[in-house]
Amino acid sequence: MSPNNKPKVAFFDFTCCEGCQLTVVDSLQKYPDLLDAVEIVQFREAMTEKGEDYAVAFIEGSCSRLSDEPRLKQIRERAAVVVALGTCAHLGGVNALKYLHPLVDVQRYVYGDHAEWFETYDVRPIDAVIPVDFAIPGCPIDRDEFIACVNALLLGKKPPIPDYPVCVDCKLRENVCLFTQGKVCLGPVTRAGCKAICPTYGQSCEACRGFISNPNDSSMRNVLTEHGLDVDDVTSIYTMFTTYQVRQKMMAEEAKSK
Amino acid sequence: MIATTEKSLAQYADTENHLFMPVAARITKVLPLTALEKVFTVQLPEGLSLDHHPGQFVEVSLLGTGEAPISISSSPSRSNGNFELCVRKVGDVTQAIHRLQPGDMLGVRGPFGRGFPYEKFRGKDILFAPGGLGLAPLRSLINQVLDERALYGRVLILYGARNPSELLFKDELEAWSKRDDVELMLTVDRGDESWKGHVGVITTLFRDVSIYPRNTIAITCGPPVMYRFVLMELIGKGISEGNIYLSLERRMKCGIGKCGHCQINNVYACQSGPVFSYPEIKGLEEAL
Amino acid sequence: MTNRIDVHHVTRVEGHGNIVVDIDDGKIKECRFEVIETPRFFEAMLRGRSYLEASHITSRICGICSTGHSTASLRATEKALGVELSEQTRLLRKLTFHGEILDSHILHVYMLVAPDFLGVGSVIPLATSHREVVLRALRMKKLAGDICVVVAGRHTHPIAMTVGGFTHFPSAAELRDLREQLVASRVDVEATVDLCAKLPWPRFERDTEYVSLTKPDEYAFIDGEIITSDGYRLPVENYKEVTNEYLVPHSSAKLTRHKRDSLMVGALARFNNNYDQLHPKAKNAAQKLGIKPKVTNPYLNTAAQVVEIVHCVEDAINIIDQLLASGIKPEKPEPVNLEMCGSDGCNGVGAVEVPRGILIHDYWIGQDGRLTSANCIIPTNQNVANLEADMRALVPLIMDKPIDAMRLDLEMLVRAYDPCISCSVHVLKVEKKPSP
Amino acid sequence: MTPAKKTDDFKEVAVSLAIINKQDVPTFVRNLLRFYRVGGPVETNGHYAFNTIRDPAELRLDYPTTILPPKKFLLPPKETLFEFDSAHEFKIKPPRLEPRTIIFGVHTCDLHAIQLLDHVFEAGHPDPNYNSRRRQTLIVSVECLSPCDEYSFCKSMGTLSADEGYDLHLTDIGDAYAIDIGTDAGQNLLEHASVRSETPTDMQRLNAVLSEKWPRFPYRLDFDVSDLPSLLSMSMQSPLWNELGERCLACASCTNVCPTCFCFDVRDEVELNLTHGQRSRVWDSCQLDEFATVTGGHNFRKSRALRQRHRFMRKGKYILDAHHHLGCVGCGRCARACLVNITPVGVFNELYRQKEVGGQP
Ligand SMILES: Cc1cc2nc3c(=O)[nH]c(=O)nc-3n(C[C@H](O)[C@H](O)[C@H](O)COP(=O)(O)OP(=O)(O)OC[C@H]3O[C@@H](n4cnc5c(N)ncnc54)[C@H](O)[C@@H]3O)c2cc1C
Ligand code: SF4
Ligand code: SF4
Ligand code: SF4
Repeated sequence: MSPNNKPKVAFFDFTCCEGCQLTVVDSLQKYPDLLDAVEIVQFREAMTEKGEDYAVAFIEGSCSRLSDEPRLKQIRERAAVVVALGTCAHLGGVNALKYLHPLVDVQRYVYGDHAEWFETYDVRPIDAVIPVDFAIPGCPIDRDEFIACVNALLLGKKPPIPDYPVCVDCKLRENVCLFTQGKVCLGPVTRAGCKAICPTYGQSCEACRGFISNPNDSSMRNVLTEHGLDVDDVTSIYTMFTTYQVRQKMMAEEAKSK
Repeated sequence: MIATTEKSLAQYADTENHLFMPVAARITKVLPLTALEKVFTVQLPEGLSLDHHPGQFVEVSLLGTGEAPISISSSPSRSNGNFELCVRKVGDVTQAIHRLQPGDMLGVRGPFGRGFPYEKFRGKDILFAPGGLGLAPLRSLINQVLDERALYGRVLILYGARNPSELLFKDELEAWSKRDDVELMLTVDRGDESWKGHVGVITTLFRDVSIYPRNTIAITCGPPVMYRFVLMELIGKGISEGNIYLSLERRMKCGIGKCGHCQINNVYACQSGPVFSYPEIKGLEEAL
Repeated sequence: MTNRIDVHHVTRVEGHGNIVVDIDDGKIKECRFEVIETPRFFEAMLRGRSYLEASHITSRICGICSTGHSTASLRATEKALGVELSEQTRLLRKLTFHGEILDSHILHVYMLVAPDFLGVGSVIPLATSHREVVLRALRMKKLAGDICVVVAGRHTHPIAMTVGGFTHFPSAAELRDLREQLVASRVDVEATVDLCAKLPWPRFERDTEYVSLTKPDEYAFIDGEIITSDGYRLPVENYKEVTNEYLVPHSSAKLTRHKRDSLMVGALARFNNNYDQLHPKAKNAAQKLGIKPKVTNPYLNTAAQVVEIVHCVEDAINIIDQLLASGIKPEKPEPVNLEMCGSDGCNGVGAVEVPRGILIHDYWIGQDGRLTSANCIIPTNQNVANLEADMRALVPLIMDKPIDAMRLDLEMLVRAYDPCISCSVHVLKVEKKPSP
Repeated sequence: MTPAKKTDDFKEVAVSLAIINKQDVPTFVRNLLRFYRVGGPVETNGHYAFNTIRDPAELRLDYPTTILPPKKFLLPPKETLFEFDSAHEFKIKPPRLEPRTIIFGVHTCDLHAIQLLDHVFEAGHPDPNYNSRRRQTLIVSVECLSPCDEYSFCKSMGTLSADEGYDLHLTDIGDAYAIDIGTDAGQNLLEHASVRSETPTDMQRLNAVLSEKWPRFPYRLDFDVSDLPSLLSMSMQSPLWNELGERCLACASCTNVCPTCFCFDVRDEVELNLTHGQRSRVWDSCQLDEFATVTGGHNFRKSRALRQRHRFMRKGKYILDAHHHLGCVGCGRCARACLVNITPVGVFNELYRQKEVGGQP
């Protein structure tokens, strides 16, 4: 805590679109008190000042190269609390989609013959590099949930990230289920907290917030197939944001079967 | 707002539409027991009394943090206008309670649930078998019984904890062990250098006790895994099922039989329990 | 005198960039702007994904212009698959696009540029010293965001936009409410113009080739042709003639050039090329700000953004009026016909003007509805070479200043370009492959 | 118009009736809007929801069913239990009183559900929050003349009609509604309406409508509903629960849309200044992992199979035992909402079949 008793917080970004930091800036529209509740000492997207003394570090973005690791470790050493902000930091997010193709192939495809100029390695969520105290999920994060998490930090509580599926919120919003409109949806296995915003706006939930801790995957897959998806489609929808997790799981299963 | 003549907290809540609104009570004393547990002595505002039964619980809250059901650990016989809560720090509310100091306020609702029908125990031998934090609710009854000691037969306490440092109320254990009208046996799952006593899970204590089953009431409370094993021992000793009482833990939100979390099949633990006689729950699939 | 200016991780820009200027004995040895954002390989990630997912994936290229990426992506797909859009879809797309332009420009003007003129490091101290200004910025930004929320669900990573139309429609009540707020915001818009009219823009002129989209009937944001201030005009499908992407080792972004060594895209280019089509109120604002085409001072890119703020607010009001007049219909998205693709797959190029300039998505889609190749050209890349040229021209003029002042001038120049670096490291595929 | 039946006078059997022409309903509602918050079925995005009515034209009394039941006006998905001004000093304020409300257009299944809720919240410790809201609420129900869709099974559950629980009850008799006046409060509402006394033709039409409607509704349970509690008590060990557990997604849609589910969670929220805030209750579901989990991770209903069993036991037995009303009113909402086709009719009939085949389910 700083002398004025406000916790010092810092924001850092790695490989991402910076939409989550932008959402933090936008949260000020509804919660101007945020600036009175915490002291922001570093936020590259919005400020020049750089303080290196902080208690809470919000990290946005995935780790996508070896040279990012020391910086992450340094943040971990300095901060009492490290929060993964948004899907890229939390799960790897869309950045991990490139796993679907072998890495070298991807590099060549984009950089042609100069691939070796640009360092990259298997994209990973932040907690694959340093211990993370908790994650605020979402691509992008939900501003109300972000504030609720800051609030919990101030109170010394666990952040109020739900462990129930998106369908709960979707029903409370009285949406017509997408499955009855001839579409598909990952709501039943995805962690809620986004107010079921995608189904509410007529699009399938793509699991940007990751899965609940105890999803019924096989039943979900059956439902998707019954609604006309083939195996490729199911893989496709399951991997939009969670390629890293799906791949980890596959590798673990492979290792187990050996 | 609060009447000057003494009124029970429960009456107050009912008449003032205060069912969900906690009454602010003051902490007068904080006594650390172990690394995880502390005992808080709490005083209700003037004019209100708790009027509880041993085995009942209160909903304790900190505004902004939340609410948690906590057993009343002191006995009605020692109320003195105060009551005691033994709180283990495990999550949001309990951690926040642990940060409180004497003089701080704490929200209280209750007392809730059905306690022990201890009037019925009079003239009987009583065997207490608490495990771990299970001593907190049983202590209320133990001290009640000890304060009217003459009304009961033998008092046996078989108490088990995971290791010596997790034994609760060590001072009282010490005092009980010195009384010749209390038979206290302690055990720990894992001992340490200084531990000279019994080592093993609580059920291993039963081998060494002889009781007169027809006149014995047995009472147990502890972690979920414990009940089945203790019950086997008790029934093995010949204690009739109707003389066995258990205090059960469940998730709870309201304390008044509405929120649904504490349901054991068709029974609300917060209303019909947390204290049950064994026959009452024997037919309930979800009880143990 | 030896001076080296190394600004690592330029702040108050979207994404990561370094400025490196090395001056030895009054001579410039080095002068570069390095894009150091981690490469992201979006084009490669798109391969094999369904055409329906493309806009959801590419919106994640950039949180600031995600509506722009979505729109460019949808246009590429729609052109490839021959999808015709309804008038309502066009209007709704334009409306939410305006929301994003406003959001981004307001962020840039108030939170990223204004602190420089007010001598502070960020908008945070302004919250105390210039509370009214900050509140106004937040108010305007909220309205911009609300436009996107009403039309597409959210600004960053819009939801309701899909190939051929929308999956959700605003109600008339929501639109009326937006309109009211837009009308009320004219006061804030005017205050913004007045504030910027007073700012002491640094003096610096360097002519370059200004490149933008253009349309016969409106100030172009979505679709149109490519036009340059040097008199070239070409269909967007020929974008490569203009962009000529090339790689340099110090930057993970790809650079572009046309006929000259560099070119400039963005608000200033649009202003220079399409001035006539601005809303009359926007032209008035330009007059107040003291700019008219052709503006060759890159610092004035920010002033051109202010002009566009006026234009977008007024045009948004017009669009809402049109939508309300015809009534919102819950149209099903236009169907696609994958058969059309043939065995070679089909190709479409979507071009839009995002806040920072022309954005192009170029897709090949196979008969199975999956992308076989993709190419994205991002505006910041197009500007990097121009920015470096500006820096080389500027440094001799400011060489005598103390190093801190020099650094500030250079940082301000970078910020004037409003570079969106996270976008720019998308990276391009060198050649187009028809599907096998 | 015959005089209103007195709520406290059980002997009087004469039904008090009035007739309102359909074209006069909007004016009635408009008049009510001056004094009440009116909730009723409106069309939103191609389906129906009970919403607060702003314009009488929105009210759609011919709606088939809604995703959420009208319960949301009495037990809102999120409800303030109390507010506090200073967390440390325990300055607590009771929740703000909500406006007087009329729920318009309640189907009889939902009416039965509300009667159950009334009992639940009155029994034992009366719930001050529910009760104060309930006292502020009047109910105008409508008679169902054809099934909502293939999912409803109200006839099997005995909820296809209701003779109490409403203040006014409307039956569509063509170009008018016959209004059954249930209470004095209902009678008073009619002061805002232009109604007339019933004519013999009205009565004929009413009788015809009411007798013609029954055959339109199928019985969907294969046994009589009075056997449901005993069937369930014999079914604790049925293999069906495990089958359901494998399919169930534990998405809680079934309980969230149910008019009789009332379990809740309690949460505290506080503003960033950490002083002002509120404690609220929010709908919870026994189908979710956390529902019966205590700190330390022990879950008393860990498997989805046990949770489904608990749900159906509550619906068909536990709630009846405790509150004298069945916990399922046959509205079919959960069946409509379930992605893996777990439905009360399917489950109950399967248990019955197992019992018939095996003697024991
Ligand atoms: C009848 C009864 C008596 C109890 N007596 C005591 C006691 O004397 N001393 C003591 O330390 N603990 C006691 N407990 C357990 C205590 O209630 C929980 O440890 C406490 O609720 C955890 O809350 P938390 O906020 O600290 O933890 P978190 O993990 O943050 O809990 C989150 C929420 O889950 C619910 N919850 C989690 N675990 C339990 C639980 N075991 N019981 C009820 N709700 C739970 C609560 O609603 C809580 O608010 C008792 C529980 C019951 C049911
Ligand atoms: S639309 Fe998706 S989130 Fe909503 S209920 Fe259906 S499956 Fe669940
Ligand atoms: S609905 Fe699904 S994809 Fe959409 S924001 Fe929520 S979790 Fe993410
Ligand atoms: S269990 Fe299903 S059918 Fe029965 S009342 Fe609830 S939602 Fe309706």
